[in-house]
Amino acid sequence: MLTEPVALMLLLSVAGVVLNIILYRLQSLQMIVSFLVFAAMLALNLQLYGTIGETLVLPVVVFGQAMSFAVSPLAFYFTLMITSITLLTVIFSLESLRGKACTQAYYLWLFLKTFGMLGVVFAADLLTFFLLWELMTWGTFFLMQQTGGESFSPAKKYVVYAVSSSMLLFLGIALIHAWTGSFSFREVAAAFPHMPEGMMLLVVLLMTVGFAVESAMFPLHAWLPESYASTFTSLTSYLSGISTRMGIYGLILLLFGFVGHELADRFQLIGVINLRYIVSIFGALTIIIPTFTALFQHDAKRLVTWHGIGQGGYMILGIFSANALGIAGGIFHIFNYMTYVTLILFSIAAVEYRTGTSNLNKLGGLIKRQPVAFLGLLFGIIGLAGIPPMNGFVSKWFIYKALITEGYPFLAISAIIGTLGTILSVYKLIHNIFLGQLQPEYNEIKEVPFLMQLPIWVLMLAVFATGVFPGPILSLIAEIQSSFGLAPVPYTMTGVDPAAGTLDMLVITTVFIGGLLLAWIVFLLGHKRRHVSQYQNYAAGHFLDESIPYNFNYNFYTGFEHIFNPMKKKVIARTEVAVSSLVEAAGDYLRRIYTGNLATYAMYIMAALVVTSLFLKELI
Amino acid sequence: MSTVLWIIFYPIIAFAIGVILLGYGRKFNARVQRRYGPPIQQVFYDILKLMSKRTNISHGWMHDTALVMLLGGTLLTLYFIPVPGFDFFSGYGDFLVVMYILLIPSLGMALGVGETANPNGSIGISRALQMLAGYDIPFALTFIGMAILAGTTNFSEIIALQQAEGIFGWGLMTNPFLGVAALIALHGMMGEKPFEVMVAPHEIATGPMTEMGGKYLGMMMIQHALNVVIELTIYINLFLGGAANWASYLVKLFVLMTLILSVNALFGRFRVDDAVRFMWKVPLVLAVIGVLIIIL
Amino acid sequence: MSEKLTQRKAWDIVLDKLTKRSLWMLHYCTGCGAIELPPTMTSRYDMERFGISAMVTPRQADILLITGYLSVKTLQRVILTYEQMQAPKYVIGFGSCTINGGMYWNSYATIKSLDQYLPVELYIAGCMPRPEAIISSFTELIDRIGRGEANSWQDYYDNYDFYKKNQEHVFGEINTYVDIKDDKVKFGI
Amino acid sequence: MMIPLSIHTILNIGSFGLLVIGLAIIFTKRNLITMVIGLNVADVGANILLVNAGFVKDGTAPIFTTAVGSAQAMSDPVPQALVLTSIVIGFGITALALALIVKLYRRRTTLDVSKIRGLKW
Amino acid sequence: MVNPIMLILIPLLTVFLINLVNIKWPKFSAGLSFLAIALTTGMAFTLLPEVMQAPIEVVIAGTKAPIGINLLIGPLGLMLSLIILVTSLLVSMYSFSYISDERKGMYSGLFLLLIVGSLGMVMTGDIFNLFVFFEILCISSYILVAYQRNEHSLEASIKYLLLGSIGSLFLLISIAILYRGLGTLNIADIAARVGELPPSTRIAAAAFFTIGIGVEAAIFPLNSWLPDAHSSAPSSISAMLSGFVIEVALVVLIKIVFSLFAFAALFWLLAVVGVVSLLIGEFAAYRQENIKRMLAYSSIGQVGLILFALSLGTEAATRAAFLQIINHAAAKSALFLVSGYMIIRTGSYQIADYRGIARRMPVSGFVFFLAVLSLVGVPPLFGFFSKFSIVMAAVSSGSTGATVLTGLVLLGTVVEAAYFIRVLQHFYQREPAKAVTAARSERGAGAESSIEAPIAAMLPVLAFALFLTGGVLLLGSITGLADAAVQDLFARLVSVLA
Repeated sequence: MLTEPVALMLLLSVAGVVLNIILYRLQSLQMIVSFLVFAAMLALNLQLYGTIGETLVLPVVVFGQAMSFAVSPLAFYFTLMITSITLLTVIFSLESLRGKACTQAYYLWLFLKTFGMLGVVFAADLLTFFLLWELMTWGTFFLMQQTGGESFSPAKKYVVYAVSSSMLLFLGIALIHAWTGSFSFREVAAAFPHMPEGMMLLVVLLMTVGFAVESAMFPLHAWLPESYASTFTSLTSYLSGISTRMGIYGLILLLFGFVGHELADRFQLIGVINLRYIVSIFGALTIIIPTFTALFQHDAKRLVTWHGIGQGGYMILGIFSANALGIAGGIFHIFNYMTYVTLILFSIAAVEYRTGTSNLNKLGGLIKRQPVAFLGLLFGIIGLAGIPPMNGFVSKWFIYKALITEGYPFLAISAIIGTLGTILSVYKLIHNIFLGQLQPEYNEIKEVPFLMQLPIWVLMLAVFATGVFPGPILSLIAEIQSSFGLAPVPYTMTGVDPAAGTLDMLVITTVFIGGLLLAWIVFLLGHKRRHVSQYQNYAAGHFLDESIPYNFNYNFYTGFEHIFNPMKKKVIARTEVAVSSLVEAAGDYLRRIYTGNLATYAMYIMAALVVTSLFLKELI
Repeated sequence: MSTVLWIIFYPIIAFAIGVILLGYGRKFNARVQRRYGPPIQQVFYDILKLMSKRTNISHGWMHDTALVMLLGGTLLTLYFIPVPGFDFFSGYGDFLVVMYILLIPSLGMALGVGETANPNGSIGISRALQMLAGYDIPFALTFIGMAILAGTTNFSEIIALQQAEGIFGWGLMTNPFLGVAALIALHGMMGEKPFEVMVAPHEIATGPMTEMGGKYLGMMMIQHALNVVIELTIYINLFLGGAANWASYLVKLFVLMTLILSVNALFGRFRVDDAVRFMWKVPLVLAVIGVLIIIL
Repeated sequence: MSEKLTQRKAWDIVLDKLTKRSLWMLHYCTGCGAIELPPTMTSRYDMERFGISAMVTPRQADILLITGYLSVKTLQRVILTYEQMQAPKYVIGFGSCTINGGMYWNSYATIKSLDQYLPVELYIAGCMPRPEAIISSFTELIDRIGRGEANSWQDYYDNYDFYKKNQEHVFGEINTYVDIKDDKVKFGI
Repeated sequence: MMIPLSIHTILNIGSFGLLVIGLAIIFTKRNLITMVIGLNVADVGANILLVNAGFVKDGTAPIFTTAVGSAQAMSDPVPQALVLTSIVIGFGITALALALIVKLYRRRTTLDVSKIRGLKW
Repeated sequence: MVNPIMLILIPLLTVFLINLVNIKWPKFSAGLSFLAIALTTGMAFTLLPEVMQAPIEVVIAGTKAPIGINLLIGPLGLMLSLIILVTSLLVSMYSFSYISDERKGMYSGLFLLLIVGSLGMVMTGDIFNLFVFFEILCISSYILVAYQRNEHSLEASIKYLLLGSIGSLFLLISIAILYRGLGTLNIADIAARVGELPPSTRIAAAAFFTIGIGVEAAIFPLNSWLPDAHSSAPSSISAMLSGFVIEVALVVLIKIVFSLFAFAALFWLLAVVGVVSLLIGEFAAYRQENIKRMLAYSSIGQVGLILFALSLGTEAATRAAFLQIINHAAAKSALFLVSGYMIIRTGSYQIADYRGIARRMPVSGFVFFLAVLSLVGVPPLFGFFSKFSIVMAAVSSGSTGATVLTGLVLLGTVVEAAYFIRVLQHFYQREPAKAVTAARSERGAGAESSIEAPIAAMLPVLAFALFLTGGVLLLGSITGLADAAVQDLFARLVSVLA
């Protein structure tokens, strides 16, 4: 039993934790061991495909429930992402974190977090799921504060959000257990429709909100940007690439695994407005508001993390669209998002590795010094913005198409608005880092070492290849859909079946390449060109040199700031402040009960006596 | 065989039409200002001159690549929009695809301009992108509205549906709100006054084109010529019933161009935030009304 | 000059015939003469008839129109601007000031003859010249291009040392980040 | 009308009275020593209540001597034993309290509980 | 076969012995008390298999119940005894180095008396004996709270003493009422005949009893002495007081309520009061700057949680409450013990002065971290399982009220996590506080050197930490014991009076 890939993967991640504790002081050994273990896990993960449908029951019985794990297509899909992205993160960190202080615990928490995520994904009963879910969220918390100092306060914010969400899930799971008498997914799913309507709604609400916090759905997203942006950039990519998406995993599980579409539509409020639609509206807000917030960020990492929130909205829109294409798009978008956001953040990390900053107002012109990072970022942002031929476009197209087919024009337009906002902010990102004038202090920097380039190249390939040939991933998604009893997406190797829609990425890419060739010929028709210094530049006759900052990147979208500034009410931030001051005030007032005056204390005792007697007398 | 011939010659035909349209635009403008104006083929001379410049400067490889991306992306878009006699690719990518491949040229240009390291260029791009967000939202909403109305996102099918019912089947007739909204958005998309703040020669030295000279500017002008055709054709396909033959296609092109030029000739320039506000107030509200009419 | 004229290939001749119809002008308004340009552009004289239109950056321009006297300081800018233009490019001296200093002949701060510093294709005499004169000079330029004679810009590449010496004589060394001699080799001028 | 007052009733009333008085002292007085006295008074009340629980009317001392007949006629001895323990405990607590008060008084020079509020909230 | 009475007798006799030894060789008193506790602990463990079979009844002075005084040690009593003994064993080990002044003998004696009182309370089958042991427990803890003899500890001790005495008084009144009505002191006997009492008498007895013992069990609003006493006592004593004393009182209260006063209304009252107590404790702790006060308020919260679980009155909830008692004993003791040396090293109680301390006291910091996570309920630590089972049991009880209260409990957990994490992050900050930089251990000098507590003090703390992490592996046997204790408790519950 222990030779099954599932068991081996879980064991390996635990072994990683243990090994890292043992090797706490030996950083280089830690690195090598972690790399080897994660590589082994990826290899095992590939074998996992053959074992889909098998279950593993551990001999550990807690509260009458043996901890059980199962390999479903969805689990395979997620573990594939988890292990591959973790391996890439480790490879990237090998170089980027070498010799940095306070990284002893880095791999430790990475393993713990990976263990938690794998466990959550494999879990076949709610108890295992919740236990590992908790472990995972705490793993996230520890990963967030690897850089110390400034990362502590946002990490604390995360804990408050995460613990709140866990508690909601906890209550939901407890209620499910109380009403169905079981933890096992299968039995719960079977018994779920027989719960009373009100209880069902309560459970669904509790769990949806719980998962919404973890997937950073508006308006519960405020914990994410700061906390992700203040840790190491390689971790920012890991966290926003896959960690946030565990919330989406939970939502998929809840919606398709337990509730099912028919049931979800039963919660009608007014006409078409059912629970699904309400969640979708929040999904749409999740797209628009964070995306436009990202527009005005001055830090590359923070900008990308805001997009991390926004992209989650697409997944929610897709998954909740009740359309085979849309669901497939939503699930596919998780993978795509992971590839390109990791790519973007690795590129930013490469820049940060050399320049030591990710402040968008201080960089510029690095394309001449770090072309690989530039290419990585370019591929990444094309994916993020959802422009063909990168993979982000394919999944977004599925979602738009599904929303239009289902007749939700306003959800569809919000998805498109999000895309436009994304284009604006990613252009700012690439422009302020790589384009414009090179700052004199970065004149001498070099491209990052090969080990850091490798993940960037791999991800570039992935972003492009899955964009042109989405078929292999879509086949997996079709399996996932079938496993939940949904209609599978009608896919072909390069797009969708013509009966369901018009998309053939291979043709588009071929025509695009043809167009590029034609344009290249036109370009060659002209005379030679000469690369000139950046200081040979039009400045209305002014002589430029190094001492003159001749760059436009501060307040890049001034016009929009004029439009949006009056709208920035900071409702969420103010609510957070209000809640925290409420807790503080409550604490302050409640502790005044303990006045320090003995006479008052004595009165409390007397009062308690009287109240107890009266209460007992009245109620007996 | 004719397919191959079309594929080879279609860009050239479209380019010729674009050049004529642009020249017509300049002539039209001159006549409004009571000038004689340049010859109608003037744009062709300009492009030829720019392409034949003896020296060219570039600020780096992205600057070069950008132009290729700009023109290549435009050619890609061109192929995916059906015109009479040419409808080979619309079965592989619907107008959702077109909407996004339309962004490739913008992105390419933005990247290249960024590398020229000229603040005027960056400001121009910043404005262009803000304008993009301004006009594309109402435009996309009209797209979606038409798609829901037609029950398909495929260009050819939409054209076929409109043509089936004659002039009263045109999108502009069946849903005038969407048609008008899209027309205003189209105006912004063409970058004509009052929405030409991204170029604004008098304040930011033609913005994106500041550092573009010689063949770089030439390629941008070629792209511009093609783009005019693309944008007008999209509108024709969605709202003016497509075109059954080349004659009606050309008539529609010139009528639409004239409409836009007449507005262009009369206006000054909006500031970018005003332009965006306008776009989000008038056409967007019209589009929302149009969509509400469709879904309710 | 006539040598080069005969060297034109057939393709070049055709090209010259066509491209002469498109001349973009960057007018450097240093003196009072600039006031004559608006009438030249607008409906009375309408220079766009000839395909001539005003441009704002040197990258796009073919003609550098110097409208008036040049002080030592503005000359530096003019040279920078000129070097940023793409060949073929034509300098037109506008008014007496560019020819011999005009009314500023005695000034310590202006230069007298523009062709010491830049290769001037045409001068327009007068203080100041009327739009008719400007149009006339433009048509002359167009004709010359058509004939393949407007090759003054090559002189700057050929005799760069001469111009450089005169420039440095006036204001010392400036850095325009343009290497004319290398350009000559690179672009084969 | 005369109410026949048995010793039992008097003790009962007395014990409750002492309890109430003692508690009233504790709850109303601010002086620590007074509060300890109140505690003692209440303690006495509780003790009397307890010892009174073993009251047998006309009972004898619970000592098996030859003169006595049945055990039923004796007072219940258990409460008396309990009260002894209780008194000892009360004594201990009082002594401890007073010792602590002395120590505290040396440091704070006050016995007013509303002023001894070094620890609060 | 060990006579259970030895569990009480050995420590009690050692107290006298220590007082004798202390005259000549004060050094040995601590060792002596440690040995006594170790011996007792060993004996308690040997009793385990037997008690699991059937409760042992010990007859004292040759008279059988209901007339004679007896000890009744069932699984419940033994489980609590084990908690008491193991905790005190580790704490006494910690005290070797922690209590370094010349009054060691007195400390050790009182320490043992505290244990005697607690053990007696859980083992006795006689309600007046309960009172006597209760008083032993109280008096020894009053003195121990005042042990440091400074202003704060004296004040705390006085407050504790007066409030505790009022509680004892009420307890005595309750006993008197019961004895008047039934003429017996044996709990089992009373339980059998409690129906004979008129309802008003029963209510009075219940009210006085609940309030009386509630003072020691730190039920809101009777817990006003707790933050003062727990924060002013020596840390080792705080660990004991928080670790098991409150819980012992609480379990005894619930035991008596189960046997004698099983009113549904009382259960509900206690459940609500438990949740209120939890919320007040957590919210008040949120605003504390003094580390020991914060831990004390957290104890109020935890006790509220335990009370809530106990008064739900279902077997699952009670079992969960026992698990939580175990978790709290280990975690809170560890926290108090760790903070004890932090206070010694930095000379400050303020959390602000501990910034970056975990880098100079790594083991302490790590244990603090584990204990905090266990209290908050993070898997795979022990606390997760106890909290999990409480919530599961509460929700499974099926009533809407319990579910709502569970929601409030979970809210309390969020607040708890928030303030504990704040402290933890403070410990792990990069830039140390002035007090931390200035701190010196008795061994080495220098700002960079470790100022970790001595090994003798760290071993027990590590043992607690080990239990919190490895306790999960023992979960099966612990649950088994807890199950037996639940059966023991529920055997006393005849029927709940609606």
